[in-house]
Amino acid sequence: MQTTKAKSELNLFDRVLDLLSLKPLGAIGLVILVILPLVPPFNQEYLIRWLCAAALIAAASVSFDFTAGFINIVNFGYYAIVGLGGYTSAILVDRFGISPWIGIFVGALSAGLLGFFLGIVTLRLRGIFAAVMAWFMGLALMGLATKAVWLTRGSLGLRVERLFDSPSNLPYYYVILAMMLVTYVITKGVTRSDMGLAFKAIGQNMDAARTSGINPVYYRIVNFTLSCTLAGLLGGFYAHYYGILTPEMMHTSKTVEVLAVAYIGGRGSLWGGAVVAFPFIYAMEMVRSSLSNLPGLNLILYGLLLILVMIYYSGGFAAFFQQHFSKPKNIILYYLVNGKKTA
Amino acid sequence: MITEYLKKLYETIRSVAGITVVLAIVVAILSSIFRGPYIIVNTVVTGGMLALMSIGLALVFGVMNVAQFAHGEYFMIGSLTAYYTFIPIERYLGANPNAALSFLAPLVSILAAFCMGALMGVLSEKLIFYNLRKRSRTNWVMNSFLLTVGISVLLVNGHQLIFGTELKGIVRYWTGRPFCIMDVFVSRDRCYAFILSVLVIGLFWLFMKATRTGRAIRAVSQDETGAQMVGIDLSGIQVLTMALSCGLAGIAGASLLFMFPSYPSVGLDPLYMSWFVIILAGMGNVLGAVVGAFMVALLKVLTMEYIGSGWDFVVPTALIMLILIFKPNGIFGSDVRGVLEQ
Amino acid sequence: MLLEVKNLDAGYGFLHILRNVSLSVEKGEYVCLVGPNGAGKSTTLKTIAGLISPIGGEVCFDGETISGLAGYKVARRGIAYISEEMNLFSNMTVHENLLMGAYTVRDKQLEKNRLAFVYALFPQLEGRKNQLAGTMSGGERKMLGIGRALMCNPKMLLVDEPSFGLAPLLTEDVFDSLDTLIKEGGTILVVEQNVTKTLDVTDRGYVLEHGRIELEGPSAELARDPHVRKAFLGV
Amino acid sequence: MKILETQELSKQFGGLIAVNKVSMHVKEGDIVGLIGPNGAGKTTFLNAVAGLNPPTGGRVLFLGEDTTGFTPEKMCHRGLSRSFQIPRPYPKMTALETVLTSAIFGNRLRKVKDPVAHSRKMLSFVEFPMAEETITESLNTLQLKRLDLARALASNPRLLFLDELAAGLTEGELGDIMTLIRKIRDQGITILMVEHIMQLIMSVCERLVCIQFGNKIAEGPTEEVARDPTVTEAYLGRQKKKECSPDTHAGAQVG
Repeated sequence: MQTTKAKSELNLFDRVLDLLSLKPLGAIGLVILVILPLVPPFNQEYLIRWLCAAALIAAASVSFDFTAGFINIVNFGYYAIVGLGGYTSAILVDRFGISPWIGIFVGALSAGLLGFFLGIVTLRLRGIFAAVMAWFMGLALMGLATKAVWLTRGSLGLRVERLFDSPSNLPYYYVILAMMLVTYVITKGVTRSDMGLAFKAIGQNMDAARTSGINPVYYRIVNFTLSCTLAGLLGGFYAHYYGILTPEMMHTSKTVEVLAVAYIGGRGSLWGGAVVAFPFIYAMEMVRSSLSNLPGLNLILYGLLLILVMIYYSGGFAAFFQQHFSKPKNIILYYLVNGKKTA
Repeated sequence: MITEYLKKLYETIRSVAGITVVLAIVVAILSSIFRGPYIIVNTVVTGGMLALMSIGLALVFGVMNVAQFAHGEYFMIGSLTAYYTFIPIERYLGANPNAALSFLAPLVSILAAFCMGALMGVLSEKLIFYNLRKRSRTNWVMNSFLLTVGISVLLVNGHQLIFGTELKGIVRYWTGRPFCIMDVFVSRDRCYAFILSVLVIGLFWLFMKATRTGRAIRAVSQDETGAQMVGIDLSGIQVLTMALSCGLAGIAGASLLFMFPSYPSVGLDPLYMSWFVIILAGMGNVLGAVVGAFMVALLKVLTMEYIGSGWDFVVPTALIMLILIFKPNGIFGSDVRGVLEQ
Repeated sequence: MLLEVKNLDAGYGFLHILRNVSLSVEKGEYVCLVGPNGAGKSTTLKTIAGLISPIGGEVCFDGETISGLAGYKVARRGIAYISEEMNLFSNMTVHENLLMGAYTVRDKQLEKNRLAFVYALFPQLEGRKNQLAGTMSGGERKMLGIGRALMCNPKMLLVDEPSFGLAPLLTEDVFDSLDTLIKEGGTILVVEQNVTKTLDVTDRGYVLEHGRIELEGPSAELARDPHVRKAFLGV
Repeated sequence: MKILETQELSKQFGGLIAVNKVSMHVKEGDIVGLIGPNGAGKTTFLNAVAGLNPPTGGRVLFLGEDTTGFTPEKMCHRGLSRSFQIPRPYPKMTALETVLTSAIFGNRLRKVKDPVAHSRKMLSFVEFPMAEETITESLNTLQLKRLDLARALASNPRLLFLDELAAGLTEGELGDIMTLIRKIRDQGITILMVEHIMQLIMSVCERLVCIQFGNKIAEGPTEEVARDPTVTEAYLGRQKKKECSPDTHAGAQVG
């Protein structure tokens, strides 16, 4: 929406930030995430492992929110699509011996293809029906992964070649962090363009959008395809990071985890989920490891938080932030939160 | 007169619903002839329990527009309650045998499960749906659906936290030799479970058709404003509906305890199956759900028979997706207004 | 005074429709509320019936304040509201619909009496006792709607657009039945866009425009008023 | 020149015929009013022409082209725009974004150079009283109506449908709306409006089409239609006193 003239007045740093759709505060957060695993006490392997899990959930919640928060369709089979990407990549690497780095992208493509298909079949369906459709699609995929033993080894689990030879988690962390950034930059870039306006319009009022000349078919398919491609990419990482794939990873409860993070972070914000994921996953893992005599407590907190946010604060963390921190009086703080004024 | 009836019957059969039902019956009979009567017996026994689950689901959707994701969890609560009621009684019976009590014990457990399920239903309505309804009704179907997702997570892990993950099951409710029906041996438990489900569905039907409150529930599902106009207390009916629906799921869970031992996520399979049923039959269509339950049961049994166990999940799912694409209203049609628009 | 509305303000959400509306209905009176479409007539009735909660003002019925009560509580006090689209239970039979109307009546004998009364008033309904309400024609639905409202022996009827979607001949029929009710001692507040007809049959009327009461008086006087003609046809 | 013409246009929902073989036309530069009692099928007619609910019979000719059954987005690109009876624009968007959707996507064929500037122009054209960053959820009726109008205008339509633009407005606001409608027409935009408020119809419209029970019962210059006895009857009810009741009863039972 900014004119090109305003853009050229920015200095290089701000221009890069603008290109990445990041505010200065976001950039600082990113830098912190980059150096975090290098400083004690975070440099322990199990803590880096948590960081990896958090970054994965963060990235997933961003691409999940790209569909749920904009065109208002909750993709309930999200993690099954992640799983499809993972399995495709893993099988290709296993059978044909190609590099995992290529496998990940082929996996993403296959997931994107499914997303395209899903976009077409859910075209006539609205709201809950589309969600149920995606849900069953996910269940069917999981069933297939369980039963096609010759291909996936079923519930025995498929061993997958890892991306790096070293047992350290650090390189994986940087890979997933980069993927998270890519996911965010792509989705944010798309939603900042005209297309984002079209997504929001068909999500909020289909009739008005259509009489304004927006073709819902096209935008829905584009949205699903993109979101699922990104999901497939993350699936590839999942496969080559954990080194083993079981059909259980495609389970609805995994989608619920992503959904909870995305909604607690704030629907339609994209960044909310990514920001919330890190402290959230850390807190959950802390609860799980320190209160191991109380199994499931962390997930109870999950459910409780989701319910509370849904009822009492439907905007989530992003809305909270917008309301209380987005307009500080201090110039420096204002710059940090909102970036350089471009208009 | 008779020709008129025949004509009407013919018209009904010619509709999509009629064709499907007739087809299902024909398939059931044919496969029983080729493979053995156990197919019909299995279908009927599975279908009865599935029907209990599905009518609860359909009811809540019809009356409150809530698409329950947590329905399986009430099944789980039912089985858990039955387990913790039945075990002490059985232990007591081991010490002091008593014929009358041993006959009553399963019934007491199932009744307890119904009450517990109903109680949890009331709690979820009072604590959760009521609050959401009060705060915002925009995008209600989707938001309430996500709330039930939260409830599901809560209950599953609550079970794990309090009772652990181990299987809590019993061998049988009723002692005695299995019955022999059509050359198939059917355990007493299965038989009684079926009889119980028929009984409960019958009672439920009677309640909905003949009592004042039952009529009020139906009225609310057909027109909320109209119901208020004739003096029906909406929130009371909503609480009652939730209690009934969850109680029915509880009964299903309790009476199948010998098949599905209670553990945290035991409700998932029944949940999926009952969702298949209501998508197949049309969301919110209670009578359709009963018929649909037997059809889904048949589909499941046939898939296991002809394709192999484990595929009983994939094949119905694929079919349901086709139904969603081509007939999102279900084959018996959805009674709920405005679902497609939301 | 059976029904008294004092300085009522109401609307849907932030859509403010009624502004300072005051009206009253005596027992046994036949009062109409006329006005162009979108003036807020239906909103007035819905607010009295408790389906919309008022923003300001007060509604008194039988000496007690009923504004702010939930719809079902208002219904139980004896105000029967008949909406434009009837809100029938379309998958129930005519008979079941009527029984639903008597939901608040606990007395079986009274219920029977009311049923007989309604069937006497609308003989067509008795012939179609077992038909589903959703399959009936517009006129029959209207009669069923009125019949259902009468089942609880209401102290007062609020009728929203009895002619809505009806051919003129059927409209006459519906008005005839309202007339009968008045003769038997009923109280009716009717909202109508068919002005001449309404002013012809009612005792007293209010003219509502842009959410305000513009005129009030005996119906015969209102019918002669040049402003009324202007409001409806702009001539 | 006829900008819009319908030939025996029908719309049926199940067994209910909401619009029954309505033939009418709108000339370029006109302001035409579509009137009729509640539930007569006016909005259904607009939806059938605009493609939101495609017609079940008859033809629609828009700018000389057969557009029967076109999707609303296609109609929008051809130059037909509409405002909604109950404006429910995008609740979570700002006012500017709402208008932008139309400015960007409604002008696919005649691209607008600077959609933001164009949208701002539209907002000031309809005299939208609030800041452009206001979230639409927090607007009141009049503001929403103006915003919806700006949205409809931003796609540079040749023909504009106004669906009960004045419903729910006070008398004072009515005058503003009248001025606004005339201002839109002076931009060269033809208007077909569904309206109930006769005051507005009489002062703004040049021609009227009246429908009742889905049938067209009158069409012509405003004064003529307003004097038409069938129209008067549809609005005011029958003037004559009650006739012999046996007849009415017989009729009712048949119907």
